[in-house]
Amino acid sequence: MIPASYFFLLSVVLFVLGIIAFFLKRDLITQLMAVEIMLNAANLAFLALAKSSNFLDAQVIVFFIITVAAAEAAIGLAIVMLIFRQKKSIKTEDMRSMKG
Amino acid sequence: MTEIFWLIPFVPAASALVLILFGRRLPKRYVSFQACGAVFVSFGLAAFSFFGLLNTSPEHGPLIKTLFSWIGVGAFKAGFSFQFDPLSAIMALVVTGVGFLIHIYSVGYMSQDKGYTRYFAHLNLFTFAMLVLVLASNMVLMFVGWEGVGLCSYLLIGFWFEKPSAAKAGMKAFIVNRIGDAGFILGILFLVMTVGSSEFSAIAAAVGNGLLSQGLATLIAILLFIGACGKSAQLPLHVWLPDAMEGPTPVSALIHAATMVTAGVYMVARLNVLYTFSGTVGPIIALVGALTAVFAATMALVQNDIKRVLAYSTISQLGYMFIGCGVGAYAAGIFHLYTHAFFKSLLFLAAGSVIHALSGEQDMRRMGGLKKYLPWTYPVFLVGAVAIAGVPFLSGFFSKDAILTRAFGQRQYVIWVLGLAGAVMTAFYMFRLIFLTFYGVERLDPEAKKHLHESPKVMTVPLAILAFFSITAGYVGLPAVLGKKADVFGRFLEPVIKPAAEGHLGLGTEWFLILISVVVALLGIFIAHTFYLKKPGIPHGLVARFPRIYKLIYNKYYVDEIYDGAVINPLITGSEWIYAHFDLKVVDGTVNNSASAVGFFGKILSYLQTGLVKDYALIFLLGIVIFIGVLLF
Amino acid sequence: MMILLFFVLSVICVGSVLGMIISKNQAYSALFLVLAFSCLGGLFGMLGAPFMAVVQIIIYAGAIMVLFIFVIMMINLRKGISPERKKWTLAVSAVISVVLLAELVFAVLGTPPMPYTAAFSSGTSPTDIGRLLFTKYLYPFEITSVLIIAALVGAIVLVKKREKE
Amino acid sequence: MNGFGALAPLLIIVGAALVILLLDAFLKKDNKNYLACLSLFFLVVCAVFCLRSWNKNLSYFEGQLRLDNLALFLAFLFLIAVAFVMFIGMKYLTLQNVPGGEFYGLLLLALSGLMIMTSSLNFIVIFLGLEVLSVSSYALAGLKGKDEKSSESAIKYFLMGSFASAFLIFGLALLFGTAHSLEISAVLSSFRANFEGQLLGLVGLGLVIIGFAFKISLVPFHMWTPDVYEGAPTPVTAFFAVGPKAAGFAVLFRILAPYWNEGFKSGRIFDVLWTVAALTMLIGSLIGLRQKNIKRLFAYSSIANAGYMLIAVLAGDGASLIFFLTVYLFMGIGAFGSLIALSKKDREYTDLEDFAGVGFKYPWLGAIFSVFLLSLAGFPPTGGFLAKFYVFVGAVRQDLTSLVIIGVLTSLISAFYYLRIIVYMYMREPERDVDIEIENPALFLVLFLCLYGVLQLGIFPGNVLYVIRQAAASLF
Repeated sequence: MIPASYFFLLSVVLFVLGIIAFFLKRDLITQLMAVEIMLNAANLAFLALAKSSNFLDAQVIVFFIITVAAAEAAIGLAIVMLIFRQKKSIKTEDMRSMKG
Repeated sequence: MTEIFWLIPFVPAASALVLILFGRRLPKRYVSFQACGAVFVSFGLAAFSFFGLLNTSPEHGPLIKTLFSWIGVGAFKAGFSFQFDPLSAIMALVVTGVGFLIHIYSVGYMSQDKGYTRYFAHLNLFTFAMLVLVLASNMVLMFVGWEGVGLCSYLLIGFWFEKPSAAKAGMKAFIVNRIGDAGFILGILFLVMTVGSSEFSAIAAAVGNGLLSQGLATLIAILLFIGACGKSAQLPLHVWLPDAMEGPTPVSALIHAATMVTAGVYMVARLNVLYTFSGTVGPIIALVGALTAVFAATMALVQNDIKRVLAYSTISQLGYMFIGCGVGAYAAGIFHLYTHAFFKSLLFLAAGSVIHALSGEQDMRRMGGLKKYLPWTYPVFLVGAVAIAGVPFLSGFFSKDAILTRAFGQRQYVIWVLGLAGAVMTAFYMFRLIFLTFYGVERLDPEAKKHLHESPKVMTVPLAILAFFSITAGYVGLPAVLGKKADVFGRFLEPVIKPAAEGHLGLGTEWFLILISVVVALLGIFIAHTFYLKKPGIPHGLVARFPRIYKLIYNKYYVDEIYDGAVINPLITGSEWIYAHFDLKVVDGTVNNSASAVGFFGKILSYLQTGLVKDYALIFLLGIVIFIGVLLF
Repeated sequence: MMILLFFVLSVICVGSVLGMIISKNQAYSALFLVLAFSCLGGLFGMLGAPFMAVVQIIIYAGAIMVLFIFVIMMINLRKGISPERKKWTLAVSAVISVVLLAELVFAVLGTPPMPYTAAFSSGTSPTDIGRLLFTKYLYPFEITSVLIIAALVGAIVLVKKREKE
Repeated sequence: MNGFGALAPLLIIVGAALVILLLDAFLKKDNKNYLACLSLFFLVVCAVFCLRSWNKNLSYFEGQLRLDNLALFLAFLFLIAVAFVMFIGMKYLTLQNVPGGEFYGLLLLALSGLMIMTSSLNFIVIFLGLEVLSVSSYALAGLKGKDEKSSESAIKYFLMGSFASAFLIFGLALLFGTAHSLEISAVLSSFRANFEGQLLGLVGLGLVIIGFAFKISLVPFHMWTPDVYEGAPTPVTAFFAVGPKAAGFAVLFRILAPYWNEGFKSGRIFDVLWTVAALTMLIGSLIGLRQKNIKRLFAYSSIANAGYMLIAVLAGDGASLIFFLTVYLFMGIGAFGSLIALSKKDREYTDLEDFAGVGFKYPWLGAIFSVFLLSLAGFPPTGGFLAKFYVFVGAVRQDLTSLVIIGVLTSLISAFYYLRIIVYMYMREPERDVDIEIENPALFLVLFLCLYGVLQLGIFPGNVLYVIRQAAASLF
């Protein structure tokens, strides 16, 4: 049996990789993907940490989180489409008409 | 019927509301009628309640009218309640009385201004706020008025917003007052925390039964005094008042001379129990007051703008009031506040009349010889000047003398000497002003001379009334040498301000002090006379016709020259130096710099707001890392 | 044996995330991500949650990532977008991320393993999950329906072309 | 277990949202005002249900839905807020080309999210409510079709929001791992039982707090606020300023107040939040000084106000927190409503310069707006003064004196920028040609109601305070 902490460590690594991806990428879509990675890492953390106790509850919660991720992806992609239609660009650094 | 006093503030409030909302549609005559009428009604109510108060015995305690209970946090409660006792009665009478005259005067002064209605709306609003301040029965409600008068003052300083200097002055007044207000609100918070109430009666009770430790009392007293410094323009928070002269002159008279700036003095006197109890704060106040009195007087010596002279003079006189509070002569301080309200508003209004006559000229170097053109303004101005200079038998003499005598009696000799020095200078700069303005050579702008005219009746009549009170107002508070019962004013205030133990001064000493005061006042006038009136005229006229006599006089003047060189010139140069290097650079600079420093931080911080989501996320992440780091280590 | 599988899956997972980061083409990124999520599904299975594994692969790899690919196709950028070049942002974000990693690892190491208590509901079959979903977690489940409505309405209103345009 | 009654308010709102969306889709009327009236009807019905549940402590779903007095009072506030926002938006929608049906529908969905968040003590429910709120908010922010700023604000809000959500979920995972439950009470008791081994749980709690700190824009998680506030349609901005903020603070308070009571008041979380409060007040008031765009300025103002509210949370002073939120509702919507009044077809006037001389051109608008500004600046006797006063008094009692000093100073700084608007309105000649469509009865009705609220709460707060105390007492 593999210790649950391995899974947790993996989830931490994935989470941080997701953060790094968020900063490294310059287009909205892949930044959105980066956030998805973070959410997935969190899911893994949920399951890993609850392995020894109420694992079933954790699964249900992960189920909810996947739903949330789907909803966020839908709305996020819609906004990206909107932006693209207006600016013909999805680079993050083009979104800076408001500042200060 | 005795409780009708709570209506006093609301009459001007209603008037202000009507003027703000419907003002544009109202005819000008009606606006003036309503604005002045409202204040007059208030005055009538105040007078009515005042006489009611005279007829009730002091044992009844103050009249308190709670309109409704306002704030309740746990055990702490503050009602929306007004209090009418001798102190607030005097303040209310001064505010409404002087305020009414100034309203009337404004009808003439502002008649050509396009912001006429706006002006009266603000003036009414100010009267309301000021009345709330003086009638409030607890600190929180007092703070309501306190902020209200500040707001109105700020708006009225910037009344002529076309002038950038006016807008800037408004800002400055605002910033400096905010510093004071911070102290004030913190003081209230501490009071609420320790006493559990902010009612004046409860504060007095807390001091009485030892609920308040002396250390805390001192802290609260100092915090509140910071607030008073801001509002009453004491060192080093005085910088806003001279600039506040950018507002219309009647506003300067009402807000920046007679009423609002005295709020700090009123507050200290109102909390006299607390201040007496704290012990150590008194001398601090006296010292600040004395330094301010002298410092501002030196500033007044070298100003050329007629209103700025009066502004510095106001600061200086406020210093005297604080000396009074600081040495425990709260009644004397209030007495000076009361007389000062008459003569200083008289001076301001008369100065306004001069400015009005000269089509807006404020520089005394372009005045002179106006005596014959302004047959009404000149005499009343003179009365005001004599009163403030401390010439016997006029109001200013009695009140200033009461304060200085008390300072001497408390063995605060340093304070006393500083006060005397201020008094000399007061007489000097006032008469310098008189001589430069009304006597001597005409240095008028030819254009202004064409339009030169005496002000209309609506302006001169209020001046005459104020002049009358400047002469007579002092007779309610005669010095103790004239008999124990002479000080009607002080005895009237006794329910609020417990008189300190009877003066230790013998009759002789007291007469001596009075004599010194008189000498000092006359000395100041004499110096100004020789300096600004006699000397310039002599060389030209006399030299040609009476060479020998001239020689004689010249010799006499030789003495004068020594005197000048040794005393007066250094004083003037010194004042100029202080004005240029300390007042303008250090104090003013500090205020400006702190404002720009705040702005600078804002600028730096707003650079972080780059508009890039990634940068936002970076700062977000940084926050998380620090947060978690602190949790872990 | 199991441990080997774990390492293989996690290496593929991390590797494909890195691939997603490195690739300039968004479509490749998306495909990398599909791979990563599928591996995660495998890991869920290894943890003893077969239902979650299936859900992960169907919903994430299947539905959500397909949505991404649709959008990528619609936008259809000719040229890929290279990664961030601003050194400052890169350096700072890298340092902070590493610090965060260190902190989380430190927190894990500093926490003793949780004592096992048998009092919790057990079972891993889809039936158990279903039962739990409609009893204890009925309320959250209902809320997700509201959430999906909101997302639906929001997405439609943002993307649909107005008549007036 | 009083069953269905507890669910009724929520059902009504969600049902209303569906009805509105369907009606809009099928009737295709050009004038959408009937939708606002219909929504108002539902809101009133919901309010009646809330009123009837007062003091009954209804709960459902094994306590996952709990209509205690706090939840009811907040629900009531949200209902008022949403009704106000709908009415100030009515004309704005046609003037600025915002799709009406979706605006009302999404607003109602967001409202349901707020109510879900505040009526539960279970993290997973709270989180889902937050997501319902967030998802509808993202869409609302981008609702102003052709305006690039609007969609930019949507994407910024979305990116930052989902980034923050990821941390929140990760935090929940950590909490769940240590406490084996996501009931707030269970989480807190796990801290009590086993504080030594709680590093992971502590980090989890920290991340969860950060997730909510994002929503209520505490520094340094506030960066999105000005941009989103500036770009979003103004009625939506008004909603953002009051709704999510109130809900976020309520949740934070539900977590932290028991936590302080457990004796963690000297703990690290307290210290960090202390600093956060100070920074929030400072940043909000300092950067606000430089703003020329009023919507941005109000964004910074709302950041600064979040700082004051956080003081109340730190002091564990529920009553003054709720009072502050209540007052903030009226003055916030009032202020944004006044901004909305200053607009015409396809044009909004939001620059400071545009306000020059407005006070004379539109005396009523000017006067009302001034009252809201004075209230925001904390001038007595408006509600804004009392709100701050209560918070400060409560905090001084809890030995948070230095925080109070910072609060007093920053509120003095921020008063400067509020007053500057008044100065522009009354002390400047108009420099630009600002002609607005002043004919807007719905908006002015709301403005008067807000004015009434601000003055009522400032002068006669007694009754409301009484109710608020009951609400705050239901926490423990």
